[in-house]
Amino acid sequence: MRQETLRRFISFGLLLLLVIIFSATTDSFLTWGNINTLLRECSVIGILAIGVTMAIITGGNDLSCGHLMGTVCMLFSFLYYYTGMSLIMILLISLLMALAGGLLNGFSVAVLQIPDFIATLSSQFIFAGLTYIFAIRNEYGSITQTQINNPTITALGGQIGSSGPYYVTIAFFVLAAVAQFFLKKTKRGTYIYAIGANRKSAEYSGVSFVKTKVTAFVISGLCAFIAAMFTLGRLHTSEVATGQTFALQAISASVIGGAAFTGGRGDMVGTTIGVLFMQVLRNGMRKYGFTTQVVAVVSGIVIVMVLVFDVYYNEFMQKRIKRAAAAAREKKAVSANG
Amino acid sequence: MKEKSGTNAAAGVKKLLANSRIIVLIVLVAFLSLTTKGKFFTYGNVVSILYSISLTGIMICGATFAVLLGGIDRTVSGNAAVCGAMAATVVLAFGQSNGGALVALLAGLACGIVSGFFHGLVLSRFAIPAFLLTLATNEVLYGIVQFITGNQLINVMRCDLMNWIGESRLLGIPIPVYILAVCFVVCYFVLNHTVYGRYVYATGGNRQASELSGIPTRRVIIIAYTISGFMGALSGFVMSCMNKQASASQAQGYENDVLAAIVIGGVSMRGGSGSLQGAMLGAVLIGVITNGLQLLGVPSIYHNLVKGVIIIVAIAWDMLSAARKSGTATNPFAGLFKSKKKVTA
Amino acid sequence: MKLKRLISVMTAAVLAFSVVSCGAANQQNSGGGGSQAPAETSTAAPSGGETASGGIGFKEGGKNPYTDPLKIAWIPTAASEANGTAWGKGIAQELEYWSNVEFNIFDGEKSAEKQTEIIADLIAQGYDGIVLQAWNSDACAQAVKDAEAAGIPVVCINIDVNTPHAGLVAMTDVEAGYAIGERIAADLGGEGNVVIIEATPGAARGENLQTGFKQAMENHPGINILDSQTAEWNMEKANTLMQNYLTTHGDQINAVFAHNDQMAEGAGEACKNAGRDDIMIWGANGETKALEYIEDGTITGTVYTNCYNQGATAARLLMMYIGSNIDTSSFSKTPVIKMPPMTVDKDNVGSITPDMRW
Amino acid sequence: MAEKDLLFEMREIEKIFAHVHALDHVNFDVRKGEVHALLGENGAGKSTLIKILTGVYPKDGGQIFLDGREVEITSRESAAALGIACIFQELSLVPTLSVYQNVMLGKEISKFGIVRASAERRQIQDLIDHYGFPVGANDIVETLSVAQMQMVEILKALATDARLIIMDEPTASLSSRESELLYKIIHQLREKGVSIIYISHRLEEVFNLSDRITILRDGKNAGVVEKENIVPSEIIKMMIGKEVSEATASRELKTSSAEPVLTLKNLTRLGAYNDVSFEVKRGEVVVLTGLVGSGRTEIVRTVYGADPYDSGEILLEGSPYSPKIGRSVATGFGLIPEDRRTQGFSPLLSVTGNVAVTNYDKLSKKGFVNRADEDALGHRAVELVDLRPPNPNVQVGNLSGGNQQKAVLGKWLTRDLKVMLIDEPTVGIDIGAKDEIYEIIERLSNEGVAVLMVSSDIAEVLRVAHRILVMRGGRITKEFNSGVATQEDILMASSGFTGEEGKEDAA
Repeated sequence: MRQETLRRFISFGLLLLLVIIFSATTDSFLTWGNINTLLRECSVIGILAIGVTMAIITGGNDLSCGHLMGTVCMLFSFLYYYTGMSLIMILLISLLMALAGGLLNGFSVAVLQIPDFIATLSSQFIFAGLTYIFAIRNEYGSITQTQINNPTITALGGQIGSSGPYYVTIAFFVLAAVAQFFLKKTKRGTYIYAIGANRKSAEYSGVSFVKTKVTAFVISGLCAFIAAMFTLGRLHTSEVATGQTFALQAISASVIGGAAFTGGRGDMVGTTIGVLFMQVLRNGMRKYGFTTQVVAVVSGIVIVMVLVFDVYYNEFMQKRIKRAAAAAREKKAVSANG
Repeated sequence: MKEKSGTNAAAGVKKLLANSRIIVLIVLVAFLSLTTKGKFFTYGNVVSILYSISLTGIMICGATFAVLLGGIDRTVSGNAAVCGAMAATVVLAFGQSNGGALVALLAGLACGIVSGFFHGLVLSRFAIPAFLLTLATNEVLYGIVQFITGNQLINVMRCDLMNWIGESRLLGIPIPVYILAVCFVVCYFVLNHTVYGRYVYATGGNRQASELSGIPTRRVIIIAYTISGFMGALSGFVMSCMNKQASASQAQGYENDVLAAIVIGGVSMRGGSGSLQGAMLGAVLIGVITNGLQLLGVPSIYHNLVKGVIIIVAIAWDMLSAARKSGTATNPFAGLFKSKKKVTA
Repeated sequence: MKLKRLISVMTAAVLAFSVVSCGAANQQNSGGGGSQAPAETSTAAPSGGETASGGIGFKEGGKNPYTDPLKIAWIPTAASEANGTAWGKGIAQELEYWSNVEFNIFDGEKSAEKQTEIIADLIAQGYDGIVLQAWNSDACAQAVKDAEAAGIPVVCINIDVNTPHAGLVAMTDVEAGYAIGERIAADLGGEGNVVIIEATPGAARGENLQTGFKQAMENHPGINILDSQTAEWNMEKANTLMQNYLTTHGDQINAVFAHNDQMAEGAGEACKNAGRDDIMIWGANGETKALEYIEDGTITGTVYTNCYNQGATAARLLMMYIGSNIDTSSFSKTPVIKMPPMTVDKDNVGSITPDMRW
Repeated sequence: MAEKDLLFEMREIEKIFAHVHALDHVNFDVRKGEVHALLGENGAGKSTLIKILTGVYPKDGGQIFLDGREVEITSRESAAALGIACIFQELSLVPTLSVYQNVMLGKEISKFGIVRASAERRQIQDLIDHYGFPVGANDIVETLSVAQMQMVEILKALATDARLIIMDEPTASLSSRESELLYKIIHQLREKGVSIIYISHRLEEVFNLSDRITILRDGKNAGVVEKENIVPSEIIKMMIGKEVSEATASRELKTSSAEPVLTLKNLTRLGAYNDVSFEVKRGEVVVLTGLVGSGRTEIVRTVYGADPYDSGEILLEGSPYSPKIGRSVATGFGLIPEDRRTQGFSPLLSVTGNVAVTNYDKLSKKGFVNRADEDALGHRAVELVDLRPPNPNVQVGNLSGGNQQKAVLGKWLTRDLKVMLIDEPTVGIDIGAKDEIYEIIERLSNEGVAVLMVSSDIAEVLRVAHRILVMRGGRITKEFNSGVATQEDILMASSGFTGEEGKEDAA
């Protein structure tokens, strides 16, 4: 069985196990209302995770996508509040900001050859700084917020009918499907795997490291823009701390879903499973009314157990395959000499 | 690992200057000394910078071991919080006596050692990304802190020893700075002058080859994370002394400052290269930037922006100069603009 | 015992509607650019919502708070913050009087998205009441509106949300800032320099304190704000920042205003080390340690609030709504109960008895 | 030299690395449909020249001509556009992608960016069937053996119907059977008019394959020889500038009378080796030879404690010994691993560092390191292995292949060893360095160390062994312990011929 499908089988199995446990022990988990809310909650992080997974597959990382999302939200509010621009213009400028953020990361990683970790750590500071600068202030200079009650934006936070799936959930799954197609079926997608798995060999075959890295980070910027719009749809405003913890959650989800920091591994199906896993865990824990400390300890331990089990199961399967192949070879040799 | 093969001081200084971070530091210091009309470069201000980085510095002494082995320890903050809370509870139980404080310190450090040992055990046996494991266990540690403190502030106002550590000064220099200096010297010695230090660099560079040349790589990794846990705990104890208080949200966010300093200090994330003095230099650089911005009265909202830009400039300069020196620097823009035109016939 | 409880609930309700804005902040906080600062004083009775019987009675088909099992949730901005825990204790103490209440705390993790997520989940789980310390008045507004629409009354503590809902029990940020500003101006005789140690930029409490303080400064042109930078709610960072302020401004500094007690204590330590005991240092919140620092003179004063009372009041208000037929979702304005900001300094710190300290 | 049939010409090429002249006015040309070998010791500039031709490094001087016209090669794309394909020594495949994806990397068949996978798969499968490669178009590369990966590398070159294919050490890890297949392919390519630049340390291969040989030494031209007047010893002299004797037959084999140091009794491990028993005596060099995958490396790793075994017994100096990797070094074992780059040394440590790390049992006092002792040991190791340039402070990762192997040897020579385990010591190492390594091995055995060596380089086996054991399919099938063994004897034994002509029983 290919290592990839094996890995995805494991993470899907663990997700299912978690759902079964929660459904069995509390009756308020497996209701459509709860599932619908659960899907809505994880979709924003899911959209960010799509971009982050791209960066991770190229053998890098993107610690700044959460902060970039915050900056885009704040810029939108800033333009919406202070300037009389039309919605289209504001959306365009916000999109350009997001892509510029992705380009900054791409440029410092690919052209300035700064390791991904340092580059996105530094751009994290830069985006946080920009968010403070775009913040709306009252005449005393204190940061305050304003409601954005523009119909199109507020509609983004809505759902189909009164209890149908939320638009953000639909957007997440559609984007994941598009990204999966991009990774597996297009040239640029293969290059992202190639650069991640073995940069030198990819470059020798004419794959441009610069262009591939820039593509991955610009996609991450685009995801940050889309996530920002849905966040605005949800909260109808933006505040300075928006999204600052999202990058770590997106990275955890991608890695649990099978992406590897060494590069060349991972895909959108795995990442989606990872995002759902984290959210089911968080949502489920809330059903028991544990104290906050129990929630923190138990969810941390569950993630550690998943990581250990995942690696252990892989090793076990790898050994079994090697031993089976060796046994086959041995049988062939014996039969030949016999 | 810096090879000291008897190159004389001049060559050493030359090598030092080649490191772009030193140059950025010198430029910053010069600029700040001028613009703050000499207030920057005073004894008091330098001491205040060292004081401001003493807590992260102690954590860096521990976390650098983990990064040199190609891992990361994000639980420095969790260990600090647990140790601070445990120490405060224990010292209160002993009626805030000095003896009680010592027992408290030992109890706190024990927590750090146990936590570090656990991480070493798991990370040396399973190929889990350390970034993710320590991210999850940091959550667990902060959950444990909430158990210990019950989410309340534990005030320790009357313990002389802890107050002495927290607020008094020797020759004008606060005690935490001495503690940082001692930690740095000890860890520097361990990394550069002991067998274990050499094993850390060997295992970080190539674990399989080190295993085959008889190095107990598993034990090396376990000890590294135990040291990191110990240092995180020690920093937590010093923090509680400074604040005369332990809280459930103590030291939150410090793991990012520690990681930033180590990475900016030139310690490679893949392990095997970089030095403790480099990591400490990273911390000093960030300390100087923050201090300078505060002295200049730059509004807080611009601090992040300036810090981000300076870091990118320093690292880019370092990377490009290294590539140019080794003759492999092809024109980076070649890949970007694919020349459509046929090759010049 | 139940009857006595009902009466006390009723009195609290009456108190809520005839709230008297105490303290000096009476003028309308206009706030430029349409930002509604939360501290509107409102004496309007809840318009609409009167049932046919014209009086306040039990909701038909609604839960009887004394017999039916109830689920109440408390969502602080961060479970690990001391004031959050104190409010939580206050609510818990109050709810002990009701035998059938299941009371759970959910960690807001300092994020509006997280609190919005929790509230949506509580609606799905069918909670009966929510007490919320909003991380951000606008970002949590939509979630509170959804909860109210689902028939769940939401009482906010300290930070209001910009949508009409069941009620707000405020610790008065703007008034507290204003009170400290006035007090510093008075002690300095209208002339002198102040440095400010800010909270993490964007944190609602910090921004409101700053607004209030600057409002007070408008009445005293002689007071000059030398510098205002952040120490991110953190004592050791405030210590370093204060040292830098001393380095830059030296003896020009006459007073320090920090957005919370821990930062004020950090500034106090820095001044003690620099041998500057002439500087007045003011914090906010009124934590136990700050009170002890006031007693031994390291910091000058703070604004104390009895968090336990505040929590209890919020719980009491919530329980009243749950039983009554008042449809809180139809309020046009949020009723506000103001916990009077008690300026505490060396003289009156003794009046805060140990059981009131948190 | 007739201008017209020249495909490629490089004139006065220069390249400077950190002010060291890697290439100094080098001339090199390739005719159409010609197999042109490029010979020279490691560090002579061979791979640097190739990297300039393939646009990996920019050249600092000189010109390159294609079909007589001057061309600039600035990047991989421009090289590929000119029809230059290259197979590098260290395998350059993408492990997580499939064979057809690897081969078509950079030249996908696609419409609007969407790859037509089925078309590519068919095209590659046809190519595989045409040349008879033992690989499937859909296999994932990381599941293939090293030999199969090498085949995919060649497939990549073929797929671009390149006009010039550069092969850098293609047969380093191929078995003789697989090498034969490669030679057949090279001949087919030559008929189709494709030119080939061939780089290999297996001189006999180069001599009978190439039409012309260019020799480089220390970055300068050292001569061009046509096929007719190839004289092996002459060419070697041009390569290293000094005399070397090329053994075609072994020395007088003998079973030494000394007491056995290492004894293996019916050692068995499922899938690796079966019922293996032999002894290695003090001061004796026993060589295990045979085809790739006959279980030799597994035996050495088991004795060193790196891999477990299922049954059988191991005795050290007569008493039972259960190998544990942690204690092997302490009990006097040394290991030169099969894959030098990933298992041999810590690349970021200097020579002194690597040597010290293995000798801390006698170097350190109570855990503390004495920098002076370390340097002394480093210098001694450099002298023992005659490292050139003799500077122990260079990071081993930056040394040439031969020097890296010497550094690994240096780790062990500074210890007093009981048993020295050596696994393919001279893969990818030039003639000069190989000779010095053999001398070191001889010095070790004269000092009384028991040497157990694995090698598939027949000349090397003859040159060094006191006793030769041939293995096939995990079993020892033949032992030469007396008289003189010739290259044919060993070749026949290792490929399963039992003396009668033409009958080859299954491997």
